[in-house]
Amino acid sequence: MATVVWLTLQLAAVVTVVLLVVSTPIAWWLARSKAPWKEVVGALVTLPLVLPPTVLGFYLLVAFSPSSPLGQAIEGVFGQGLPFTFEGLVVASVLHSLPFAVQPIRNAFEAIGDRPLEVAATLRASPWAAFWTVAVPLARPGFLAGAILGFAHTMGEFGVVLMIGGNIPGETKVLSIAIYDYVETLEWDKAHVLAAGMLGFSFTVLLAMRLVERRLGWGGQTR
Amino acid sequence: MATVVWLTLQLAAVVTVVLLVVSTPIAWWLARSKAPWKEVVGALVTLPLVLPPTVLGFYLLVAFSPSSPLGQAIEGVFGQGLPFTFEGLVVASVLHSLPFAVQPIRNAFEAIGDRPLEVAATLRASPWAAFWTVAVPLARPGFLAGAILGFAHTMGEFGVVLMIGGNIPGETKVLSIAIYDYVETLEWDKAHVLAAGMLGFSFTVLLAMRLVERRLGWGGQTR
Amino acid sequence: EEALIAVAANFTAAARDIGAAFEAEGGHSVTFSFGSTGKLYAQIAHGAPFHAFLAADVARPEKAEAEGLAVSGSRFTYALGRLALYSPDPDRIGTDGAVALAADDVDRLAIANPVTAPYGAAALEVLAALDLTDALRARLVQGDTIMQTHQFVVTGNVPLGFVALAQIVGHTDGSRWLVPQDLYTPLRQDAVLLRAGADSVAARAFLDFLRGPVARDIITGYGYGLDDDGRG
Amino acid sequence: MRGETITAAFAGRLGTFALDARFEVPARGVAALFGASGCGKTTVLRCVAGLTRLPGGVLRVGRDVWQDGPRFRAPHRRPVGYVFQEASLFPHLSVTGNLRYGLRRARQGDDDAAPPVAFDEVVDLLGLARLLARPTAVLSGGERQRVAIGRALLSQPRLLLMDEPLAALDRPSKDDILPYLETLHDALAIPVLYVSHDIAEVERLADTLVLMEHGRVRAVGPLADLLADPALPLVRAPEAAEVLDAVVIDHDPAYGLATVAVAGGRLVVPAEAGTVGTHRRLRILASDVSLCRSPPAAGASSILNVLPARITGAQPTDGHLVTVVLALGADGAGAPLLARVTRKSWDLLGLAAGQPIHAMVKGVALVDRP
Amino acid sequence: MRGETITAAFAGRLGTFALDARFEVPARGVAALFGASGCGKTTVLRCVAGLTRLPGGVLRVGRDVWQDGPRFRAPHRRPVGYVFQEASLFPHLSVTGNLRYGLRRARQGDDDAAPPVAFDEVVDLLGLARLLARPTAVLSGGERQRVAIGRALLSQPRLLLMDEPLAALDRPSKDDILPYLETLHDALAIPVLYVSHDIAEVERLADTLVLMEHGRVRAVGPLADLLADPALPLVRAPEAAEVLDAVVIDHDPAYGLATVAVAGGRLVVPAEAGTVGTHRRLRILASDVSLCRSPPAAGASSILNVLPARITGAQPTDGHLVTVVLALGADGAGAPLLARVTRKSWDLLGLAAGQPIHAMVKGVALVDRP
Ligand SMILES: Nc1ncnc2c1ncn2[C@@H]1O[C@H](COP(=O)(O)OP(=O)(O)OP(=O)(O)O)[C@@H](O)[C@H]1O
Ligand SMILES: Nc1ncnc2c1ncn2[C@@H]1O[C@H](COP(=O)(O)OP(=O)(O)OP(=O)(O)O)[C@@H](O)[C@H]1O
Ligand code: MOO
Ligand SMILES: [Mg+2]
Ligand SMILES: [Mg+2]
Repeated sequence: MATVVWLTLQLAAVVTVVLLVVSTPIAWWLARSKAPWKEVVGALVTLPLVLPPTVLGFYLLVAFSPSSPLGQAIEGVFGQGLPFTFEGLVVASVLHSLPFAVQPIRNAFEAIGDRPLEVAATLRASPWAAFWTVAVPLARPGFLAGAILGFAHTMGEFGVVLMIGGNIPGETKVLSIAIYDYVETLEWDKAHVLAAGMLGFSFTVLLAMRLVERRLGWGGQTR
Repeated sequence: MATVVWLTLQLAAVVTVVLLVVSTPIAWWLARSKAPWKEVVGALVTLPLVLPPTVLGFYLLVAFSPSSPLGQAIEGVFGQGLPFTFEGLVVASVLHSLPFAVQPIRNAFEAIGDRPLEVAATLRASPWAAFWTVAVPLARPGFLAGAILGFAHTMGEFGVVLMIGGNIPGETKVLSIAIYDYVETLEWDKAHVLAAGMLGFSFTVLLAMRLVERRLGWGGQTR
Repeated sequence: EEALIAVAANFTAAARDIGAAFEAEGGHSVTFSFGSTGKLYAQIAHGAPFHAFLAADVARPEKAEAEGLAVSGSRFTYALGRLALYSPDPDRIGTDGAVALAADDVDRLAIANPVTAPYGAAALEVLAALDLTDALRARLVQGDTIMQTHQFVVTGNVPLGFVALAQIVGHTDGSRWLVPQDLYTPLRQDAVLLRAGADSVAARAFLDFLRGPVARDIITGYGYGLDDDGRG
Repeated sequence: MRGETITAAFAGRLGTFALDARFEVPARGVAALFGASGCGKTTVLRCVAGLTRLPGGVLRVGRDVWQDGPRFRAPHRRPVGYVFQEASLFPHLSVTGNLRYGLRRARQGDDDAAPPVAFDEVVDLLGLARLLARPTAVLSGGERQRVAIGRALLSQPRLLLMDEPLAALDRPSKDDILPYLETLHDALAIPVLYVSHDIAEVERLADTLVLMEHGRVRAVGPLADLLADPALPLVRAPEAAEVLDAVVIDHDPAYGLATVAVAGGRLVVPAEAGTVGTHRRLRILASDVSLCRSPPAAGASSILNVLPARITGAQPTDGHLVTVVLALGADGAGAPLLARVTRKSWDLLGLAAGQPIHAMVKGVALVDRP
Repeated sequence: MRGETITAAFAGRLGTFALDARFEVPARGVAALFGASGCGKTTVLRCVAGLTRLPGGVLRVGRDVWQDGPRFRAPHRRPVGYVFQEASLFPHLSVTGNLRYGLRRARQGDDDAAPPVAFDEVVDLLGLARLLARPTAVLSGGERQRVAIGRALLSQPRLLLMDEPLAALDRPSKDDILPYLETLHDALAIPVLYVSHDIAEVERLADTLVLMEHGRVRAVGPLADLLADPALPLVRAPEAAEVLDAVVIDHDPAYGLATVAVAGGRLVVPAEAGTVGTHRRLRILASDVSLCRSPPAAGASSILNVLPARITGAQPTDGHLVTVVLALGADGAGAPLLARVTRKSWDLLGLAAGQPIHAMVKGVALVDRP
């Protein structure tokens, strides 16, 4: 069980981080671009959520399988395929949770408006510098919301994980699947204990995220 | 299949609407309250996401069963229980997708700041009026994000739906389950067709939501 | 050496016991990956590293064999599923389940999804044989797996349900009716050695163990039947 | 609200800032809050509007108690019109939407009566007609501020709170808007609490002055008294001035000049026709008043106004200037007046307190409208 | 940039607003953009900073081309310091964070040299010391604006763009900051484009005036020329004034008075010691100048300055006033000066263009710092 817990934590942590990293440029582009077709991209980014997780997992499996061109390319580059590996779980979870991070971060970027970035430019900050020193700090509530949703969803969702990961103990078997297994095999007591533990832990993490953000925060609104 | 599609649309539509309705007061309270324990509530609201959908569905099943006090109360009031009914699907889906709506709406409410509400108060708007005429319109991007995520997630997620709904054709069998069934029974061609249709439709809805919002929108930022 | 075995979800508990006994014999270890038969097959078809596949039906191992995903000739029936009608209410089911099924107050009846789960298909056959299909069709509630079906019943949301005997064999509560085998096609569950496990000594050893007496005791202990004319 | 007052007492801490502001001003006319940046003016307005709530605060407006101990009237129940220091327009509404926001609610009370402040009138006065359909995001700074003023006026307030409402406006706009504000408080008897850094604006508009320093009220009283109080820093300011209440007693239509009487003297000032008998406000800058021992010969100077007065005090200003406080009239029994002369002139003319003197007034102007 | 110019030509539409602003001003000293609310001042500054890009625009600053046809230098590569009309502080940074934001980047270029505009100096001058640790959300309006000014200055600009930087400030703060701005453009040769609605501020600070009307440049030229141009509306403004270049030729330490020479006459004005030989700027309000045919007897009046001059023109103002344009000197060959008299005085004294006259100047002040 220790490995399951450890694996779950690793997965949730890695996915949350990767999610924020991947979502940020997408959200930024969606927020700032003037391209008329950007909403098309915006809708596309949301689509992974529309497919049932198992079905999405299935298609990822097909896409990444050693017999597909993509799968072969990945195996060529990284020396191993994605399905049934931890890396595969991460990729699939990130893809599946992408909309949860992109939406709030995009909204936060949009809420900033042009002015702070204009000010930064007049203070000699390059667009790159302004992005890091102004846009990202000001969009922090969006990052937090993205992280919260991404973390919680990764903890709980297992349809994709089950499909692409294959539920292999020590490698791709995560807590949510373990609880599911216990429920399915009528070992409800164990399921209750695990579920309670998972809820308690997640609660602590979610609360901590918020409180840390508050601490860092710039304390309230303009008068 | 027509009934499945129709049911799915109904469910997604109803859940999205109910989700916005239920999330709004919660998000408002989380955004405005000064209570030190509000973040506890914030974290609690996110917890439904942490449990695997099937497991959440299982616990809901236990909670709503005719033998539980809650289930008896519901049956007493509404004349029927929730499990295996459309209403049950709605309740479970709303509960499960709640964090997706609460987070972005809360962020949007927080981004408004105090000033517009202060202005409204000095213009004789009661807190209730100010909420509707100022806070809600200004938080529109958050509502949109919540609606997008809630809609997409309801279209796709079926763990909870399957558990609480019982997969009854014409009553609780939705599209995601149908696709899932095809994948499981190796009828992949049919799964492909359904999945493509579902993606296409959802894409259209998501794009339309964004574009309508833009139309209604107040066009850009302050200079 | 370690064997990685994909196991249909309904066989989870039994597989764990068998695995423990297998490892106790020494030499090899075994790791299980549980899932629905359909999902496991999809994974196997797309490169899953499983050495062997314990399915809940015959069709998918057969298909695996036919498509070259499995070592041909390695397939055998390791268990026969037994269908039971179950109610948590000790008085609801008497000696003849058909009576309980025909009762007026059966507002809902749980079965597994007949499309994806063999137990569900079997349940429909039973209803047809008892001539209750029309009477009960509108009241059917489908669990996606036989496990969900069981949960519908034990949580009290559905008064009666067709479950696997394996699920209730250890419990004495409620009332049950062991459905006579002549009312449905036997629920053969086949195992097969997969291509990835073709060279695995451990996987071959586990499949052999599965056919052996220790495993057979465990299997029957969980309420499964054995395929007496099987090739095991 | 004639004879009634606005009584305020707000004390408390905001971060490191300590506020302890207590004042009583007539609930009629304009009371100006004047003081350095950061002295607490905005904070006081916010307390009056109920946006900041300091426990223990007291606020009475006429007969109504808005705050006192546990009693606290919610902001939206206080009939104030608040022009914030930053325009704070609603970004989701057009200019019209912003203007009508308060109007709609104000009308709900008594919907048959036409509101005293009419939409078209305000739009006209503030030059908003061609902006009405615009989103607020594209407005210029001054346009934004005018919309904010209009919005506050249209909410039909019974007390106006204005935080530097004219700061971003050009001079002609100010000159259009100021008289209108005067009408409002005269005709509609809407009292105004007015924050401004522009003493000229204050001298033109205010009846009462609330002088603030570091969160406290340094002095409060009628404008004219405080302007000429040598104990206060106002007399030393570069633009020190005095305001006088004048009665128009004659008007010369040929030159557009009126003769007005103030306590202790008469002056000739540019004025509109048809105002004989009315009370007007005169503003005379200290730097516009020079002193001479004897009046110059008639017709020798373009200065029309030479008034006998008596020196009542003097304040050295800036090292080489002296601000002289005068009392008009040969007997020194009239209204106060300020004169600014160089120390050299002071010495050359041998001036001293108590002396009779002639004040030559250049550039006197009526600052209110008829 | 001595002798070099800033050449700007921006034309285009923003919504319903048509901009067509072309001007050339020296790339040294202060050029004031002056005009009514909504005439396009902010838009011009934004174009100069590169924040608004109008195709076809041209902008040359000294030898550098910032915009011309396809060439467009990105905003962050333009060494401007921009004080926005609204303070626009970064809400996520403290006051210090805001101030250091530009400083850090400016230093990156040449990190060994101390920056010409030093942190402590700016903090000190703007009175920001006790605000440094505060979040910007709790600052008062004036505090916010001072931080914004400091932030722009600390970015070590080579061109300052200031959009009503002092609008929310009290008079003492203005009096502290204005001289500093003067030092900046004098000592560091940083040219400034300065938007203000306060003509007094412009008269004090500006060398060049860009007069805007409805998106166009109505006139551009040296401040003194435009102030006394009867064709422009400035002479009719209530606070019409003229600025004069004066050389200090003597100083009387006893009274703190200096004798200064302007083209066509001498005046006595309050001044600091030790400035003999320097050029200073005098500002004389039209309303501070009265006219008389013959000078009053010495010692009879507190008015120290009586200058012979000649009437070169007159503009009726407001119906009953006349703004008289004078040329100093008995021969009328000196600097221009404005006098405001009533039409009655004009007639009584029998004034007419070409006549010799004496200008009695009350309230003249040096408006720059030594
Ligand atoms: N919540 C707060 N926390 C800390 N300091 C505050 C808070 N609110 C106001 N202050 C401080 O209180 C002082 C008074 O602020 P206020 O806005 O009332 O000044 P003001 O008189 O309106 O100044 P200005 O003319 O510059 O607008 C300022 O120094 C400000 O920084
Ligand atoms: N993007 C835009 N769309 C439409 N109108 C615009 C836009 N930007 C500016 N305007 C209009 O152009 C005019 C000039 O604006 P600008 O901000 O330059 O004025 P300003 O001279 O700075 O005025 P103020 O002194 O009031 O700040 C205003 O009427 C403004 O409403
Ligand atoms: O064991 Mo199954 O494949 O879930 O019915
Ligand atoms: Mg203020
Ligand atoms: Mg502007």
